[in-house]
Amino acid sequence: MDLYAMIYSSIKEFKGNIRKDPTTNQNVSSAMAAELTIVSTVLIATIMLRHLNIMLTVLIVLGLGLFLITGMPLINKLKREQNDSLNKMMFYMILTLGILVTSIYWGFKP
Amino acid sequence: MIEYIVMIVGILGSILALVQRDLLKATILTGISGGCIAFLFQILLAPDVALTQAIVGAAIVPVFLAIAIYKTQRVDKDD
Amino acid sequence: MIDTQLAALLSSGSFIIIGLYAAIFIDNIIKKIIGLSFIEEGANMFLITLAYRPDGIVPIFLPGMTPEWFASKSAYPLPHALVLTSIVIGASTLAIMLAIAMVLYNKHGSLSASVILGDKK
Amino acid sequence: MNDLIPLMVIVPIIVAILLNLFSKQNTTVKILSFLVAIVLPIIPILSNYGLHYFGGHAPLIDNGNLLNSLPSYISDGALSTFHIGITYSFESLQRILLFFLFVVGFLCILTTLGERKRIPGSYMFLMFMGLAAVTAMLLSDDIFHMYIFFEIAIVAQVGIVLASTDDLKYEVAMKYLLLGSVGGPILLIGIGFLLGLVGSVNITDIVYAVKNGLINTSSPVFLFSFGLIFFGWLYSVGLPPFHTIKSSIYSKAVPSGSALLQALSVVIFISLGITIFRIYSSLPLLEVFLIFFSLSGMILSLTMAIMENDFKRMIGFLAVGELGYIGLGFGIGTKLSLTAALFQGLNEIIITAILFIGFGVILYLTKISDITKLGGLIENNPKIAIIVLLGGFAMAGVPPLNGFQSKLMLIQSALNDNLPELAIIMILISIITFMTFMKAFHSIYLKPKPKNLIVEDVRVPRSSIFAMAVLIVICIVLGIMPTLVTNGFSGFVGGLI
Repeated sequence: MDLYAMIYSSIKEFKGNIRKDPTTNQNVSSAMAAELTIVSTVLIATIMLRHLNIMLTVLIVLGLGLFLITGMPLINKLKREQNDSLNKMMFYMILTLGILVTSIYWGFKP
Repeated sequence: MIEYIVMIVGILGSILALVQRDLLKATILTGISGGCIAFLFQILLAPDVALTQAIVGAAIVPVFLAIAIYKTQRVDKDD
Repeated sequence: MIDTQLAALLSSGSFIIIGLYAAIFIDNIIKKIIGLSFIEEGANMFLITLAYRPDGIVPIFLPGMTPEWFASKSAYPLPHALVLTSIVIGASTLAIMLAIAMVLYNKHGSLSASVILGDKK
Repeated sequence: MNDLIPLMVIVPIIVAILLNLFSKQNTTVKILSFLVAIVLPIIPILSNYGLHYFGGHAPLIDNGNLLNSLPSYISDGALSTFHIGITYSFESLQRILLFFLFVVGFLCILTTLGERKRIPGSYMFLMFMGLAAVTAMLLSDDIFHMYIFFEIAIVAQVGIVLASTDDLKYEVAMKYLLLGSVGGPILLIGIGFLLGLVGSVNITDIVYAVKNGLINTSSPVFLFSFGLIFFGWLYSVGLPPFHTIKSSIYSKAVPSGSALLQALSVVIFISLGITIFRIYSSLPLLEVFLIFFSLSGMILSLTMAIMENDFKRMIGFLAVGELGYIGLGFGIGTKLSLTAALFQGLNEIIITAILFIGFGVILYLTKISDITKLGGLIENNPKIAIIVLLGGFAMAGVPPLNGFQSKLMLIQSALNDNLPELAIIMILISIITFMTFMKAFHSIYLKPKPKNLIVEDVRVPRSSIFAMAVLIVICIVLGIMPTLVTNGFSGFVGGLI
């Protein structure tokens, strides 16, 4: 199944729950653009880890690339997680607070 | 000694306020825990703050909450 | 027996934890607002506890005290001034939230956060 | 004339209170708000650089008589240099940023005056209160004072959202306040930790204590305070995980209000960001955190913007995504990148105001915000279409507009700092921004007009066109002569590093 068909079917499934209007070409092409943006930017951003360790970076980029490409219609999952529900926002807020505080506390310790 | 009792009462009041199904009881418990905090401020050498907190925490906030509950519904149905 | 300052710090911490619990797990919006006001109170109490000094005196300079003795005994008054402002801000934010909650109740007929503040709402 | 410094905060507050008082009298509200809004940009131009001590409480070292009467452990130690009262500092950054903030504020107020027949005084109250709050945050050298005005700014923002006619305004405002009542106290606790370490809330004093080793910068308390203040900063500016709520705040307000909201957010971003940078620049992981959150903010909000069909929400996401550039500038942390970040912030205030006001005209004419139901509007008002197009070009960074200059500086600074990946991502993101903007532009203006689209036969308010024209002229002038502002910014940054 090529990328277009894959994204088309996933958008159709995603939109079916909410609205009735047809899934247009514009929807699919914008979702595809978003998909490619997210894969490419995340992979490029990961290369910045080379300042820490080069071998580790190679491994992480390869693993992450494989993971991103196999789980390809990512954008629907992302969109579902970033909806306007208060519970989701609260959850991610507390999660960020926890991660931030713990990683700072352990990460900076000399 | 008294301060430990006040602390425990304040924390218990706040926990109990959150498990009540009757929101008016929750409001009264909020007032109790606000008053306990005001008393603690007095013990922690801040009498001026204690005055403000006693007025705001033990009187104004419960009254606001009570007005809001009076205008909406008293029982938390979906818990 | 732990000393007063540590106990006060711990209890301010538990107020914050209770508030964070309420923020995530409690669905009724008025109770959520009550819980969030506990975070505010915990933060205020934390600041006041910072200013505390064991065996200290209230930071009011009375006649008959020498400045040196006062400086070595008094609690730190700066956080008190800060907390005064912070309490008032907390109360006013709470009032606004309650007002909006009342409007939302009239609109949706419910106080449940997942109903009135869910997706597509 | 140093006495003018506090006036920048006092005048808007007094006017706000007066407007609330005269809320019922329509003409008074109109005339008063117009006059004051036009006077406000003049104050930063006239006033001189310097410090203003509230209540005359200068540091002890400036007060010879008092200093000599004190015991030597105070007069010889670091305590004598500490600031006793609230201090406002007014430098080149504040002058430039406040001037443009007040100009944008004036144009937003003018647009509101043109679009509405009856102006409620309370709405004007909120606009002036928001302006006063962020001005105080930018001027203040006192972190607790910043927190107070930050809370006031949040309440003002919520009020601006509540003044709109959108169906979902109450829900969004409630969510913003609920999230804010976690974010605000967390910021306060972070300030409390700093206060416990240093004993002062003045930023200059804290920086002095950190630089001179008076406090242990690797102690858990200092690190904890960094985490909490950083979290409060994330909330205040709308980087992840707050980008969804921030963009929906923008999309629910009246368009001219959203333009002001974005200006307020940018100023809060810059003032708190500079504070964090000054205090915590010795921590090695600060850059990593800044770059991580800015990048994720840019990527997440842009991908959401592409998928969006509602143009208000789309512009909201784009505006939040653009904020990431400022964060990246702070994250790279060189002199050039900080200058570029401040310049980018200034450009963002102006460009997003153009887009919000320009798309607001569409909303004014059709009352529809779904781009699939719009089309062919270029026949109705080609002038506005061209101005909006120029605004989009400026946002995407097309020369010779101002967005190009600031993004070029950012990319250069990333390359100089051995981070070419960041440069590539910035270019990619600005291409995607342009694509998203063109998608909206095409479906609103160029696509054939749908049959059932009814355009109301009302004239576009002249004030909106005037506001957009002024903003686009500023864009072009800054694009051709960026040194007008970058010199001031780099002078400020030179004192920072």
